[in-house]
Amino acid sequence: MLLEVIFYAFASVLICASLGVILFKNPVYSAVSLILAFITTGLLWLLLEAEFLAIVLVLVYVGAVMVLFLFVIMMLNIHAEEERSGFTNIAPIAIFLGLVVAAELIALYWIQSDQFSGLESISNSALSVDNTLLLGTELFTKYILSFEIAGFILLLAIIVSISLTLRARKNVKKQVARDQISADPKQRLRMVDIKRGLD
Amino acid sequence: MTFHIIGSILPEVTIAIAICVVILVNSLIRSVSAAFIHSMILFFLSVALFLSFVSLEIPNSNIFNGHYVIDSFGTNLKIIALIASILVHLASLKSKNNIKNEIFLIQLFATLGVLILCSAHNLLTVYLGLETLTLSMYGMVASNRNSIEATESAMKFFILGAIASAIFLYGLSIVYGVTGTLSLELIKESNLLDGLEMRIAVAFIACGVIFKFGAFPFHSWVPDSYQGSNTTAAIYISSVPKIGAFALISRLFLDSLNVMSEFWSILILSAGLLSIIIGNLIALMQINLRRMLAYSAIGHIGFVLLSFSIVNDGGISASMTYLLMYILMTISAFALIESISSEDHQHIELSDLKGLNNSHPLIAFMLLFCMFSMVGIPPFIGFYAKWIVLSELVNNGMLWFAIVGIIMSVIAAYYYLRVVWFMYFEKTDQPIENKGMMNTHSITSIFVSVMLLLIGLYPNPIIDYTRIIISSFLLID
Amino acid sequence: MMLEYSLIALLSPLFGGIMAAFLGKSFGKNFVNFVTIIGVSISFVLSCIIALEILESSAVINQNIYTWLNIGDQSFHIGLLIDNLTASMMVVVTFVSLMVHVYTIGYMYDDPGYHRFFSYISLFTFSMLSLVMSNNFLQLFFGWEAVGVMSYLLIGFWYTKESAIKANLKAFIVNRVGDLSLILGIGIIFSITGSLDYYAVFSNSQEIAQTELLLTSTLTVSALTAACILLFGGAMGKSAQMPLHVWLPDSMEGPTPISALIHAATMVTAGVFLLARMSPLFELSTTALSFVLIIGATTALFTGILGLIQNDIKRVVAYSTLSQLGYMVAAAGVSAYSASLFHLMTHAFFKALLFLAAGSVIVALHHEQDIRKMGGLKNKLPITYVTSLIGSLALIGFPGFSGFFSKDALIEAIGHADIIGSGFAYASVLIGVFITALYTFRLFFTVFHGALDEHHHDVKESPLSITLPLVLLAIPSVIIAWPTVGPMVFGSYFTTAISQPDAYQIFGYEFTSAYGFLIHAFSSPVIYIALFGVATAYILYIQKPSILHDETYKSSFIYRLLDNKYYFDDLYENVFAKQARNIGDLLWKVGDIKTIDNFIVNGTAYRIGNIANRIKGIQTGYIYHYALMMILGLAIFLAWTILDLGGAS
Amino acid sequence: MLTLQSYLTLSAIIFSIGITGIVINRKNIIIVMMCTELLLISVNFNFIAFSHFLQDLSGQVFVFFILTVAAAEAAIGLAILVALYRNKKSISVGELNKLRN
Amino acid sequence: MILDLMIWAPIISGLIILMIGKNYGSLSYSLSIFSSSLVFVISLYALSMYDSSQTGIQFELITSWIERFDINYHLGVDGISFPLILLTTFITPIVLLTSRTSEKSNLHQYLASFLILEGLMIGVFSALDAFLFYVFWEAMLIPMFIIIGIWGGKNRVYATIKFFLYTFLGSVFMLIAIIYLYIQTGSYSIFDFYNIDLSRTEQILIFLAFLFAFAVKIPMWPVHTWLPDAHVEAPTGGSVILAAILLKMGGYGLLRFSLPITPNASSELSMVMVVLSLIAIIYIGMVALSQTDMKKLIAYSSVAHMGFVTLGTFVVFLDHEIASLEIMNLAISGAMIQMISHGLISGALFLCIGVMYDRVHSREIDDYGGVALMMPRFAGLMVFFALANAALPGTSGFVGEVLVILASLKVNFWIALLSGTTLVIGAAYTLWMIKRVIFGDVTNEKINDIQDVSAIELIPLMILAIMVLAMGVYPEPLMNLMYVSINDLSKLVFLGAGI
Repeated sequence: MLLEVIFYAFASVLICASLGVILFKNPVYSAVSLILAFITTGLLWLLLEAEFLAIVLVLVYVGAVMVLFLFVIMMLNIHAEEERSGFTNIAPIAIFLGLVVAAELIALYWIQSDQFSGLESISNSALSVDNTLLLGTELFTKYILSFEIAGFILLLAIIVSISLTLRARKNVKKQVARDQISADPKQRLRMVDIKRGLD
Repeated sequence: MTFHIIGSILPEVTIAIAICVVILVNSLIRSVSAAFIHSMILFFLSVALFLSFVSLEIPNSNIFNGHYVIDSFGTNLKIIALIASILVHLASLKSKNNIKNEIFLIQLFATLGVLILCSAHNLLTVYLGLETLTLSMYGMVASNRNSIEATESAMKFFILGAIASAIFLYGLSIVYGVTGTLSLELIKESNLLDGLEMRIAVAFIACGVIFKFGAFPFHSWVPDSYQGSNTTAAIYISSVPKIGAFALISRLFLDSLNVMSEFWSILILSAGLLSIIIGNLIALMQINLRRMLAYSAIGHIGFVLLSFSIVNDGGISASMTYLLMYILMTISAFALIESISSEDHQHIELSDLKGLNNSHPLIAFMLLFCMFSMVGIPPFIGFYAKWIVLSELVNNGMLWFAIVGIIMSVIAAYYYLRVVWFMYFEKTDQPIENKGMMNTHSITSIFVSVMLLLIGLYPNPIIDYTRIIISSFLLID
Repeated sequence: MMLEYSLIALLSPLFGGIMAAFLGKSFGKNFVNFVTIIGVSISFVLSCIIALEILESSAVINQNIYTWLNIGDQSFHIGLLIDNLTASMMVVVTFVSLMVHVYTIGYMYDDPGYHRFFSYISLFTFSMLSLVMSNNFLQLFFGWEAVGVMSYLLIGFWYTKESAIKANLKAFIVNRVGDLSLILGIGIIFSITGSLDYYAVFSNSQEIAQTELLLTSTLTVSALTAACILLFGGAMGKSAQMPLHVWLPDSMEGPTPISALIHAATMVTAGVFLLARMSPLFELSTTALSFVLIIGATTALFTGILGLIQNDIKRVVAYSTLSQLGYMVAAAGVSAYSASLFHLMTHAFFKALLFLAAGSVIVALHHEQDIRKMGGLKNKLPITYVTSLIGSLALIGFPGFSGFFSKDALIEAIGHADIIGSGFAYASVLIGVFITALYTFRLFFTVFHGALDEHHHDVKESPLSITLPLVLLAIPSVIIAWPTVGPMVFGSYFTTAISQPDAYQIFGYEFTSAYGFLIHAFSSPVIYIALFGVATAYILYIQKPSILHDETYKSSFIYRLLDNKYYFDDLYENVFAKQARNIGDLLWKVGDIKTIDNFIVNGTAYRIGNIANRIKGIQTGYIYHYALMMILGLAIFLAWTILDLGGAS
Repeated sequence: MLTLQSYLTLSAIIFSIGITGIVINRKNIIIVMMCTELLLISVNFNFIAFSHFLQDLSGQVFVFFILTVAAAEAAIGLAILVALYRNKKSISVGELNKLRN
Repeated sequence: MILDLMIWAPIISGLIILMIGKNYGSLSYSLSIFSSSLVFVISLYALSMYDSSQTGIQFELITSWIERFDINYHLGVDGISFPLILLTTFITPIVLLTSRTSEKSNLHQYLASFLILEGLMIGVFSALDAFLFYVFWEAMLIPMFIIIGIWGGKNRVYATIKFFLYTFLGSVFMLIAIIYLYIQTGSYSIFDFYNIDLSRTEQILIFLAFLFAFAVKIPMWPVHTWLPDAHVEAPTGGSVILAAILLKMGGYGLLRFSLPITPNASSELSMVMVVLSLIAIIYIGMVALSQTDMKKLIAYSSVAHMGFVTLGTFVVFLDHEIASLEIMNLAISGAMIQMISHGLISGALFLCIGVMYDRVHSREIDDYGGVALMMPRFAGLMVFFALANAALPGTSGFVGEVLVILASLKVNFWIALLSGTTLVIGAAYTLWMIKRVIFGDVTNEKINDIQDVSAIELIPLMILAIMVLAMGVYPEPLMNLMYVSINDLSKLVFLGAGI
């Protein structure tokens, strides 16, 4: 019963937070809503005994990704654009379609489903005993290939991000270590004979 | 055992090594010439191609706990993908437009993604391969980062891609929920298929797959990204990723979810048919050459999907034949366009082609080949592609789809002919400057275009090849 | 030997014509004269030899030269049939042609198209010979059209003259209407007998007669009647029978020699020849014969009347030709083919004579053709005057002249006939005799008598090359009938070639000799009618010309009707020709351009473009539209999942 | 009673909100990108719920990778966004329409 | 082998000219003349080898091409295709010979297009594999598209695209039909198609699919409207090839495909075909009357004349009780001869118009008048061809039409009558044009200083004139070449249609 209360409470918060993401005019508020949504999600995941992922979600998403989002929002000074915001002319259709998709999915899950119904939440499941260990073991044995591929994906992300955003500003003074090291005194210093003046 | 595993994935490993080497060389050696990087990439691609040929000998096996499968189907697709990559690379060697080498690096990532997709045998691997490909495509499209068009199209592509990937994942999650496994092998053997839940899953997955192909109604990214990106990226995204998508659809739908073919074939069919209609109709109205080619690509992909929805070895191999021939044509078209475009003239409008016959007769002639091939006029390969698809459609009682397809291809002829019209029939005061020199790039483009004719005169190899691949794939699994 | 002779007779004018056409310009006039006249002379001499030979041995040559086309069992040949009919036609044709060749030397002396003209008339001679010498329908049609073409080219000889090229187009097209009929007639015969050779067809004529031709699923006609009427349709075109006569007067736009050769003596009589040739068929169908008779008689009368008011010297003669052709056709209509052919022969001589005489007058007056500007030329042009008089007398059938015998014989024949329409025909031809005399002598008196026009004081008699043919033609115009009327009309001369009732039994039972015929004629009204006509002409044009200057006469309905030639030209030009073009224009502009091209073809393209234009609107560039499209796709896929459920499970 | 369906329903709702959010607002792209994160949450929710009810760990592994990839994706997306902003000085959805037919 | 040579020699020499010809205009001109004449000589050699008394295919050549679908590179000729090949090899050198008289940019491309086109056309006529046939059939569109588009008149782009799309749309249905037949028989060989049993609906649909392709090509009313445009805009050589050979492919297709494969449908739909043919003959004839553009007039006259081909092909089926092998032979012979003859005559007329166009730069009839005064030799030839066009006996134009009329007369009097009206209408429009162009007085100053034809213009016209005359005076050799095959075809069709 308690679990149910928790579930419905957090579920409501999650839904509200999600709506907040899409409805707030100010992107900063949206981002904060999203953070709220992530935290709520993490909590709900705890109910499902995915402790490691719940933590990861909060740490990685709230701690890194959302900070990145906010950082970008701040950097680009986006809220100046606020007066342009508002709903698109197709918003009613979109909302209708969103409702349709939701209705279709829910209807399918509840009315027609025979595979998903009747499954109740399992307490004390095996997964929760040492979730992190289990996950780690899986990851480095069975899923080693995926792990490697994910590594490449991250590498790709690095390269793409850098190549898109890195730029050498012209009027900024910067230190180039390589140039400093490779500096040759012979070329730097030129001995010149200066004739005495006032001759 | 370990060696066996590594031996089986040597092509992928080669590409991975190539990536690392290129990164290192690029960042460590200060004044590395672009030509060196190009040759290196080409070298690695060729090695990977060679290794793929070698790994054809390897018996079918599941490796990495069944996450990865080595079979002739996958290997052959890899070979095709690698050949296409090499061609793309050669075709974009003009490189004045690509000052930075990153795009070639990103292309290597994409190729890696395609290779993974060819062999992936687990939903997770499939997803990761797909994302490798998709993310690198975003990077490619955006690589011309100082252009508004490029970044805008990349942004759109990114958003739509993210949505598509989420939809795809949603489908995968349901598959997982129903079957309790991520392994395609086990999914196939599961007896829970063709329930309602699986249908939802298939509907979601189909969206993702169709997005990857760039077919209607998930096509919107195609024209924008073709137009916005530079030609090097455009050549790539118009060709190699389609092989990945083909691998994806074959592995997921054809193989694992074969039981549900009756259901998904309808989805694929409707997307294909609508793509043919919508793509060709919109292409009629384009004046930007790249955008026109993009819509024409949507039309062509429509044929691929239409044929795929037949779901028997004839139909699938026809589909694959069409795909291969389409890739050849599109590489050729883009390469030719690239060879006449200069730095200050990236976006080729149709009117830029005026008087091409007088300034570049050979290029014009090859582009003529290419356009007639796309129309589907013999003896160019485009005709055999259309014909083989139509044959299969008629053979499977889908006469009306064949008729719709063929009528649309007649309509499509108009815009292809318009290219010829501008090249040959119009005169201009400001012809495109003829640099006169034959560089590697023009040689490649001409080579590909001549292939259009030669394969057209003797299309046997491709037809037989795809047939063998597909039959073996359908038989073994 | 005969066969070789015939071949040479046939081909020598062709050779001459080709030589003149290709080499004439470079080798000069003398060369042209030489080759063409030699060609025709050879032809004439050989024709005479053949005619004599046939007369003696009454042998018939029927020989295929080569197979034109062979489709399985169905063969089409080119061949020669030389019998009495052919031989006499050959003589007439080559003789007149020869005369015209000679005449042309003088007449066309300073024309820039000199060699072209000679080439044309030689080729025409060849065409005409191939027509008459044919042994099958197909070759007949060849010749038939070939003479049409030569006529076309010759009428339009002065091609810069608008009226000439208008006339030749008209002639060709009107003739084509007849030719269409002819080819259909031939086709019917072919479809029944499976052959086009005369003899093969004639021997199967009973079969044709018994076959019914389905016009609609219920309505049938006798194939024979249909075929005969259609064949006669061809003759109507070529022999200018009403209502296809309109081209002949206009054809006078051509040079006079060809009016004499083609439009008087030879080509226009091809229709009569055809009737005679087809007599074995026509004899089996009285319906067709009646049709022929009525058309012929109508033409004879009504075109003659038109001749009364014409003022162009050549047109008067042309209408006279029409009328005389009507006589011949009418005679054929009562099965009196021999009389018809006999008239054809005599008419060829005296009408050629009249035309050439008219040409002589025209040349003398420096190409003046209007008779109102002529008069009193009797003394200025003595030879022309005398020969014209001979020709005129022959034309009206003055006793003793050749025309008398032929005309009298055929009127006699018509008078004795009892098929449908014979009464009408008889009345027509009798009135026609009066009319003929009237217009002939109207012309004669107006041109040669009366006051000399002041402009023409310096006229001189034409040169020898013109007068010689006049004289040479005048001779047969007078005497040719005397020795020939007996064998040709009443005797058995034509019996091998023509299938007709024995003329002797029908109307010639009183015939004893030419002289006797002459005497006998005085007991019939024909001569008196003719003389009455001459007298009327004398009164109207010499004694009291003022009668015709009465205004009421000019404004009368009849005069207007005649002046407008019964409105046939108006009908054809303003109704048929104009409407055909209007309809063509309508079909083109409304049918082709508007409906098919603009509505269906370009319209489809336009509509596709329209649709495409609308559809391209979905690609707005706005990301939320794109996303919406994707979601829509997803929603539809999901909906399909639900909807398909019923079917699947 | 917390059944699987409850979780799935929640996830479906989030999913729908996410996709609706992408379409309805014409504010800046960054919100659209946040909406895609919502979509991923819902997918992850699905996986974890299934993983729990099936007592199978691979779902969680999958989620782990999704999180990784999503982070990479976010990085790339934001990089593109920055590049776009530099060129265009705007990231408004409504102004992103230079490329169209 | 000899057919191979005839197909590929011109194509290869065309490609060579294309590659090297840019800077060697006169060399490529001579080379093109040489190679096309060579092909003509080869075809004459083939003619001497051809045994016209033998039934079936000669010079047959089968090589496997696409094994999976049992497609063969199967060539061969019989009496129906061989004359058309001869026509092709005969007309092409003539066209190439005249191609230099008018100044052209990129002459080498022009010549190359024609040479390639020649090879493809011969390919169409000699292909015995339906797939191969289709390949040649479609490939032919490319050079023609280029020819009209580059060297055409003012409105060339519209005309050439219309031409292309029209014909392309027509032929795709044929492709579907061929595929369907393949699925039924498992072979692409045309002769295997002959032996197939099809239901009534199938036959009709296949017939219509083929018909659409061929009707556009012939062209039949109402899908003829591309032709006037294409003809008007095409350069002289293009018009000649179009009229002389391309249109014949439709007729050839009907004989090669429609009749033997779908005899029942042919017979069942013969009424439609006959009516369409009669419309072509009469309606189009009337339309031709009101043209003011010479090329358009001749183009419409082509449609009308080709009406005889379709009439001859189908008229025999109208009445099964009357139908006989003899009538069919007669009608088909007429259709075949009409095709050859029309090829010569309309080709010649287009050449004539080209000659005038080069001098006056106008195709409007009203701009002319009195050409005969300035160009007597030319005028003579033009009048001759015009008369031939009006089906004058003694010229080839007559033979085909009279045979068709005779055959239709055996079937139905009214059809013969209606088709016979062409004698009048055809004469009217052709000679009316002659009257206004060749005859009359000079009204346009430009006419005043034009020169008569030069030798290089005269020779092709003379050759054509001689051919037209020879075929008119003695068509038997040609008939002899065709008869056996026509008879075989008739028998086959009769057997199939159960008559």
